[in-house]
Amino acid sequence: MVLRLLHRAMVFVLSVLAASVLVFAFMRVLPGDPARVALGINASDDAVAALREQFGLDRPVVVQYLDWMRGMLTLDPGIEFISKAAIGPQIADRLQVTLILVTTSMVLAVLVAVPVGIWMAVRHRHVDGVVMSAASQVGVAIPAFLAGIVLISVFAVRLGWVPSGGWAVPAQDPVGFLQRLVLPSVALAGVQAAVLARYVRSAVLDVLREDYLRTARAKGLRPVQALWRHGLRNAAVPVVTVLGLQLATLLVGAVVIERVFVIPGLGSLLLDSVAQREILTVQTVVMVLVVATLLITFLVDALYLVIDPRLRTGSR
Amino acid sequence: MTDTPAIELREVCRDFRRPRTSLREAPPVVRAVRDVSLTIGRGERFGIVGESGSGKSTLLRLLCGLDRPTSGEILVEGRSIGDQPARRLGWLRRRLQLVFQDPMSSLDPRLRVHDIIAEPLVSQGIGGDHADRVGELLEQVGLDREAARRYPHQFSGGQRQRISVARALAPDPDILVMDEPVSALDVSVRAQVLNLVDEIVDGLDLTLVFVSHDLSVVRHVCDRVAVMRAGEVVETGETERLFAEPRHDYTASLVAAIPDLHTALAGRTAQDLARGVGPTS
Amino acid sequence: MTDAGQAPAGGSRGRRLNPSLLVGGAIVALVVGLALLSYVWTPYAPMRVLPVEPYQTPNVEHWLGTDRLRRDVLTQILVGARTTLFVGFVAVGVAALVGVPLGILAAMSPGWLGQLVMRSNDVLLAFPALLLAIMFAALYGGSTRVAMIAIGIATIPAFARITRSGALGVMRTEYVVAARSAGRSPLGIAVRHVMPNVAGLVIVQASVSFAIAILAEAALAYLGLGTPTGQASWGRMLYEAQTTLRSAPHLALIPGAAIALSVLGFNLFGDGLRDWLDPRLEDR
Amino acid sequence: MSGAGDRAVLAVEGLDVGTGHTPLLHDVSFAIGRGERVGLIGESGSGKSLTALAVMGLLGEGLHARGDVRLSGRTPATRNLLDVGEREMARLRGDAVSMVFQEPMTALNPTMRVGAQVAEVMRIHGTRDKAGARVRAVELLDQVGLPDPAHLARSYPHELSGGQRQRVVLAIALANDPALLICDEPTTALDVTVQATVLDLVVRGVQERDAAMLFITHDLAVVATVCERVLVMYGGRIVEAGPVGEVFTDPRHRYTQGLVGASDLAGEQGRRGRGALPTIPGTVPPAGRFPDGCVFRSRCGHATEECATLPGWTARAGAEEQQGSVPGEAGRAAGYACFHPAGDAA
Amino acid sequence: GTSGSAGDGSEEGSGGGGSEEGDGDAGQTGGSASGGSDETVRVGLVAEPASLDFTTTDGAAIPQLLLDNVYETLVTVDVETGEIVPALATDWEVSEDRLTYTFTLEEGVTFSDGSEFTAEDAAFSLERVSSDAWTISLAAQLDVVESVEAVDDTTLEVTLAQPSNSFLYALTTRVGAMFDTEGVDDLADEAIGTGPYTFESWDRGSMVTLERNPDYHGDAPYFATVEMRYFQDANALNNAMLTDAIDVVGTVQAPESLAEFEEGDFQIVEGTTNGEVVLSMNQQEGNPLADPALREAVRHAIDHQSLLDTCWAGRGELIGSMVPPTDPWYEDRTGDFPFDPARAEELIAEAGAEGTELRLRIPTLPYAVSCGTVVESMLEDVGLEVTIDELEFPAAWLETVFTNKDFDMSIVAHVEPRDMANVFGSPDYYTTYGTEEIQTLFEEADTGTEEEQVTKLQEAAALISEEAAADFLFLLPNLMVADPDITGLPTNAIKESFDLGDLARG
Ligand SMILES: Nc1ncnc2c1ncn2[C@@H]1O[C@H](COP(=O)(O)OP(=O)(O)OP(=O)(O)O)[C@@H](O)[C@H]1O
Ligand SMILES: Nc1ncnc2c1ncn2[C@@H]1O[C@H](COP(=O)(O)OP(=O)(O)OP(=O)(O)O)[C@@H](O)[C@H]1O
Ligand SMILES: [Mg+2]
Ligand SMILES: [Mg+2]
Repeated sequence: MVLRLLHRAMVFVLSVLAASVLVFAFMRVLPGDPARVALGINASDDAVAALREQFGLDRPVVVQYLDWMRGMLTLDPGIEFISKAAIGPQIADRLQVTLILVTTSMVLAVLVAVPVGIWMAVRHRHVDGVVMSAASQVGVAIPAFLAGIVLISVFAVRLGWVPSGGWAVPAQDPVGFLQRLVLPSVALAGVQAAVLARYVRSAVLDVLREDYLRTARAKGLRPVQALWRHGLRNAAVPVVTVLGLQLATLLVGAVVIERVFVIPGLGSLLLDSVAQREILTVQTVVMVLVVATLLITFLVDALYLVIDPRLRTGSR
Repeated sequence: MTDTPAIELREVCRDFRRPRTSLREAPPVVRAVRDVSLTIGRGERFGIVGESGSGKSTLLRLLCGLDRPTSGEILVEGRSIGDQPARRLGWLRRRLQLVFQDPMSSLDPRLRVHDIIAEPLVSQGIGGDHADRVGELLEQVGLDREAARRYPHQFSGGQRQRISVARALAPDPDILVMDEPVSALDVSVRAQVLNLVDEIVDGLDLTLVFVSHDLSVVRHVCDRVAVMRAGEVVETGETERLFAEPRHDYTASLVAAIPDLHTALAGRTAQDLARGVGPTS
Repeated sequence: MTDAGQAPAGGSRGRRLNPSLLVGGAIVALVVGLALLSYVWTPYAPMRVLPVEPYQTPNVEHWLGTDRLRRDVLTQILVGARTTLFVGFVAVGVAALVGVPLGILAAMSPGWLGQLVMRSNDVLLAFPALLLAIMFAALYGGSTRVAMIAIGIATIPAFARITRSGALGVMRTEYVVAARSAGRSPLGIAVRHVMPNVAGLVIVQASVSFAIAILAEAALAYLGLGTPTGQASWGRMLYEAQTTLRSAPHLALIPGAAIALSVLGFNLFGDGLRDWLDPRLEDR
Repeated sequence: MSGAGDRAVLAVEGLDVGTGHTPLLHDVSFAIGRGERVGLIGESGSGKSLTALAVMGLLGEGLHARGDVRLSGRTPATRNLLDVGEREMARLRGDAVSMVFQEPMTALNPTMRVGAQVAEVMRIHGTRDKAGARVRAVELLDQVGLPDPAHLARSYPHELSGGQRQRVVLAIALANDPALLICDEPTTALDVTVQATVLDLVVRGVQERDAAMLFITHDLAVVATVCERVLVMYGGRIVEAGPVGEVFTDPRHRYTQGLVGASDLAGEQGRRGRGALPTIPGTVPPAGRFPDGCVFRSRCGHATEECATLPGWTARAGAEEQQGSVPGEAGRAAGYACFHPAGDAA
Repeated sequence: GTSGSAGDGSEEGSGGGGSEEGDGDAGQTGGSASGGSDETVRVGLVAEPASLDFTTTDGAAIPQLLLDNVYETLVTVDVETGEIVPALATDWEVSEDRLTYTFTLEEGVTFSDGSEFTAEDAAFSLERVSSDAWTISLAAQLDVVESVEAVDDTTLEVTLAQPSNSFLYALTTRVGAMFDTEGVDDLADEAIGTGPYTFESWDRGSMVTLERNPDYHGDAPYFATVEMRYFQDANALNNAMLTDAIDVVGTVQAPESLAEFEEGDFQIVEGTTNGEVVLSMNQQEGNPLADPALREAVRHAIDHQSLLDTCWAGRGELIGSMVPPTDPWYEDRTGDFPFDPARAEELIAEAGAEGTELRLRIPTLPYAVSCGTVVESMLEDVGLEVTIDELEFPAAWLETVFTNKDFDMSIVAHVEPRDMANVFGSPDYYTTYGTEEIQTLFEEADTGTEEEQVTKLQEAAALISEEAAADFLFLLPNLMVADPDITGLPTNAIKESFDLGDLARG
């Protein structure tokens, strides 16, 4: 088990390295010179060249890469070209916002999706199960941003219950924070819950067909008890996989909702930095997102070991 | 040349490496086949029995050139197959053919019976009128020529096993290797397939290598038997001799554990089976 | 003893069509039909600014009304179906063309090569469509092509994974061993046996990916990274309708419904197909 | 009902099972007395498992059972189990009646330690407290011949071999000393030597508890070894029943005759000469495609027009004498349903 | 505020008519003179600045935020009349040869860090523009300055290399911003100026907060705090206004949404700007639009009124050339190329250019996207083939269109004031016009007398229009939405700044 974890950890580190090279290389081929963008329309080539030098863009690519990696490792990726703002704290701030949003909606989604999914599976031959299943299919089909726009239109603009967007720091303005969290979380969670519920349903349906569930019933457990005691843990593996994937995609995917609700999250930082050609910020944000995703994959893998003892031994 | 054995194994070993379980220890090795030496004569009906995991299938894969021995030498009709790349084993494919256990999974569900049976011919570039050959083979295994146009799922287990046999016979092999060909079949169908095997081996003068964990079946089909345990051949001998007076303890316990209709009716109980009390006692 | 005796009854051909498949298929057919129709007939020239009033609600002349720029909405929906399908096809095509061979390669090469393929696949998995699209859009500007390719690349891992697991199953079957012993080359096995037998899985994945691609395209259009102006796209229409959401809600609702409906259609179709192809569901 | 009825642990009368469109079991009737071991044989798809599941009340969704199933032992056989609610049925399962399934590899929950899985069945029925159940679980594992049971109880199923797992399943089934044990091909997936031990354990387990047993298999030799009486099933019907010795040495139904012939590889005098084995032509039709009348007539060499009507149950000659041990519906204990029985035709 | 003091003695430097407008101005801002509340006003805008340093970072967002609010200039523009009026300089004199400008600076002005504003600082600020410290291209506007001298604490003398009419005007823009000699170390994050507001904080990604400058030399602004809140798109901005999350929409980016505000309890302010929406045409050798006939056809093909109605909800003004009505040399040129599709088709036929494919490469900006669609439609109506590419603004658009000139047509609004010479004065500029004739005209306009400036620029504008150097779609309106009780909104956005000094509630 330890060995397997070690192995996964090694894969994680290698993946991060590979991803970092990819990201870095990609950023170097971006057209749109950050120096040119900073200097504007009429800048002379000399001025641009001078600024490139100041930004360190004229150094050999390998040096730039190593420098960046060192910056990443020391959690100080440097300062932005144009705004001169330190990148690290900026990302930390934005990441915090995105994480709050994403985890809140994931928690919401799980709270809704798991019971609903189980219900749909258990009652898959009954009218209520079928109706719920159809509803979840429709839920999956609705773009999150459309949901967001409609929510704003109804609950913020028409009813005026909550603000239409923005963000508040929880420590300073807890009420405002919660008010602003509600709609975006619901918009994100709604769609995620629909997707997740479908996976829960199919995982539970799979488990319901397993022999050991029949054994459990032969022991004298009623169907729901059997599912509860023997089924759910086994259904958890595929669900956790999906959850991990969802969480990972949501880190970036939240950008759409961040846009709709004017939330200063990591995704909007990425979009803004791309627009400004703040290469260093872009590649660092991308890297943070990628590392987070890989980390989630790694954690999900570790979680498997907890859930499923079969995976703990060397063989699969 | 006629006295070269059909198959000869010389101290054949096959190890599988398992994933590491600890950093300090070397990765564990499963010795699926160890030091097996066997000679199977031409026209012989040779059985291999052994419990699950004893290495029977691994041994067969080695025989058929589908896998490489870790050490040792395998000769088929006097030619070594151990050191040749898979591409150069065309001659082996022509001489030796395989029939598998599972009638559901041994035929590609997406291919028509014709394509399945013609596959060895096509793959080995054997010319001639395939359609005709396939029809001939189908008749040989007791199926309709019409069957060529259908898909495997349209046949029952026994019929599918016949199709497998037809495929094996397509390149006109000298050696037929069967891995548990009847263990997935119902008794009534099993009898049909066993009769077919009998008929074909006799009719075409084939060498038969027959693997099974069901000793009664091996006893019915084979002249000579090798008993495997944990990758080793513990005993080889004439079938009747081996059943009547097993020399190795393991063989004895294996034989004793076989439930048998007649001895059971004569009063042999489950306890007797488990204790290895033979039919005679 | 297995269910060998049941074989004649089984097989995918004899299976009953399920409602998901029928409803999904109908919706997919409708969308495809609309897209095809738009090649031969649209009520007005596509994307043309007309000398009519803007913001018309559905009426006799303009069945779905007109938008802010005085364009006919129905025309845009029809032509937009084309874009939607095109994005889906290319994205799914790219993903399948790369992902399926990769998955098969990974399944058929047990050693380091297979490992490498799957690990690279996992790295790719860390770049969701949106992230790739943002990166590509920075490179080439937002366009339908960027959206398609980004979505396509991001979908590769899904195909590689599903193909690999399917191909691993196929590789374990005895008919593959039989083919090897019949003398088939690995490439021959891949083409003749593995591909046809994972095709079902791939088609199901394609249908589901198609739905995801439609949603991704809409999201990209919303961020201004997708289909540019001048081309009809449902995502784009939705995006443009936002500022008049309350004064002319139909401009948002119509493309929104079109997106949701086709996503629903492809999802249902994929689900239905999965059930239809899954023999386990047959006897229960 | 005769007085012997009290001795019947399980009495099944006129059991029909089917889906909405397809009938799968027809008029299945049999009874098993206390301490009696009854085999149920037949080819794949003949309805053996359905019979067992119907008795357990574990038929899959979409299957309906009609008829009369009564279980006595601990509880008096006053109620038809098919009418009993799920809650009450659950109380019986694992307690008064328990079951061992075919696939040891999948019958255990992979994420739960085996000791806990054994203990659970006692906790469910409240036969032991928590600690007691744990101790008893180890005892049971010991009883089914597992080495180092205390340690083994802490293993997960995947750490055990197939034979060991099947013993764990058996331990679960025997934990609450059931009045009836149903085994559905418990040894089909096992090696001969392991099969021998498991069969021995099964027989000992039921003998010690004086429990009734329904043993499903397709292996005639196993039935002959384990059971006293045998039911032969084909096409969802019981076509022949009787004491093992009689049925196998002197089969009456043409199907039984074919089955015995085809499975007798060794012949009476050891290895058969290389003559052809007797076979049953054709294959078992899929569910719902069996012919009317005698279900076997589509494969029977002796079938006549008469066979298009349902053959009645003919009691075997001398069945009355054996009636003593066999409770319930007289006549069904030993007999056959065939117009042209073997023996008569000769 | 700056324009509040405009009425006092500004006659010296600018043309006549200033006082009349100045009165109106003063009257309008009367509310703010009442001296300050502790209220906060929240202004919603769309483009967040990338940095606080407009000396090294281009873009309109920074001066919009800081100029006139935090940094002040010596002179400024009256937004009503377009005239130059005093700011930090109470007075200025121009020498006979029009080479020497002597500014008299206001006394008792302090920077927000407490140090005093003197001619020293002014000289420092202006000299700095010509140094390496300023890297943006606009710094070239002061290339004409030969020397700057602080005569005494309140007198500054600037000497030009040659007479320049645009010099004084340039001083009203960001290049004229007055910095503290000690306050330029960290311009990206810190802004030290003399304006009515001081820079307080910047919450990146959402807002910048300005606080009232307690030591402001002019009338204290009404609002104690100004929050400039930035939104990524028009819709979010509108929603914020509708839900009262902001008090003012600084610039309405989607005029079609005004309908929503007209129904509610809001005031809508409509003024004018310097933003000419230019349909540029690449007339470099080898490009289809190098043919003047085709360019003329394009101009004839466009129905400007209909275009304005469709893509900008009819808000804005039609202009036929590169001059907004607030510039002194404005002439109505909308009649130069009337909408005449028949004539356009004729011209195309004559040029043999039927079905010519034109790449319309537009930036991802709301007006450009809307207009692009309409222009495409109109040009296709007369038989041209137009394909639209949307290029991400600024980076991709700058690279492709601006730097590489890889386009046939583009649409962008030029919002800098008095930028005709800038935009059409060089063949290297992306407009690819800049004929020698026009260059001479611009030269003469800048060095000549003020009257000459007006006539020469009128000639230039006419020439640009007649040669169809580009098409001028319309002049962007300055659209604002605000709570009904907000006063002092800068109706016309003809300066680089968004002047907050006069904002008040009540
Ligand atoms: N590819 C492989 N990798 C690792 N171990 C293997 C591999 N193939 C077989 N083994 C191991 O080798 C041993 C022998 O396996 P083999 O399949 O030959 O047994 P068998 O006698 O055919 O069993 P069965 O009766 O179940 O078919 C087993 O322990 C198995 O786990
Ligand atoms: N839920 C179901 N719906 C429809 N048909 C079913 C269902 N369950 C079982 N059957 C059919 O009923 C018939 C009898 O099934 P059953 O499982 O009892 O056979 P069996 O005798 O146990 O066979 P085996 O030896 O293969 O276990 C089969 O043809 C099977 O296909
Ligand atoms: Mg069964
Ligand atoms: Mg301008």
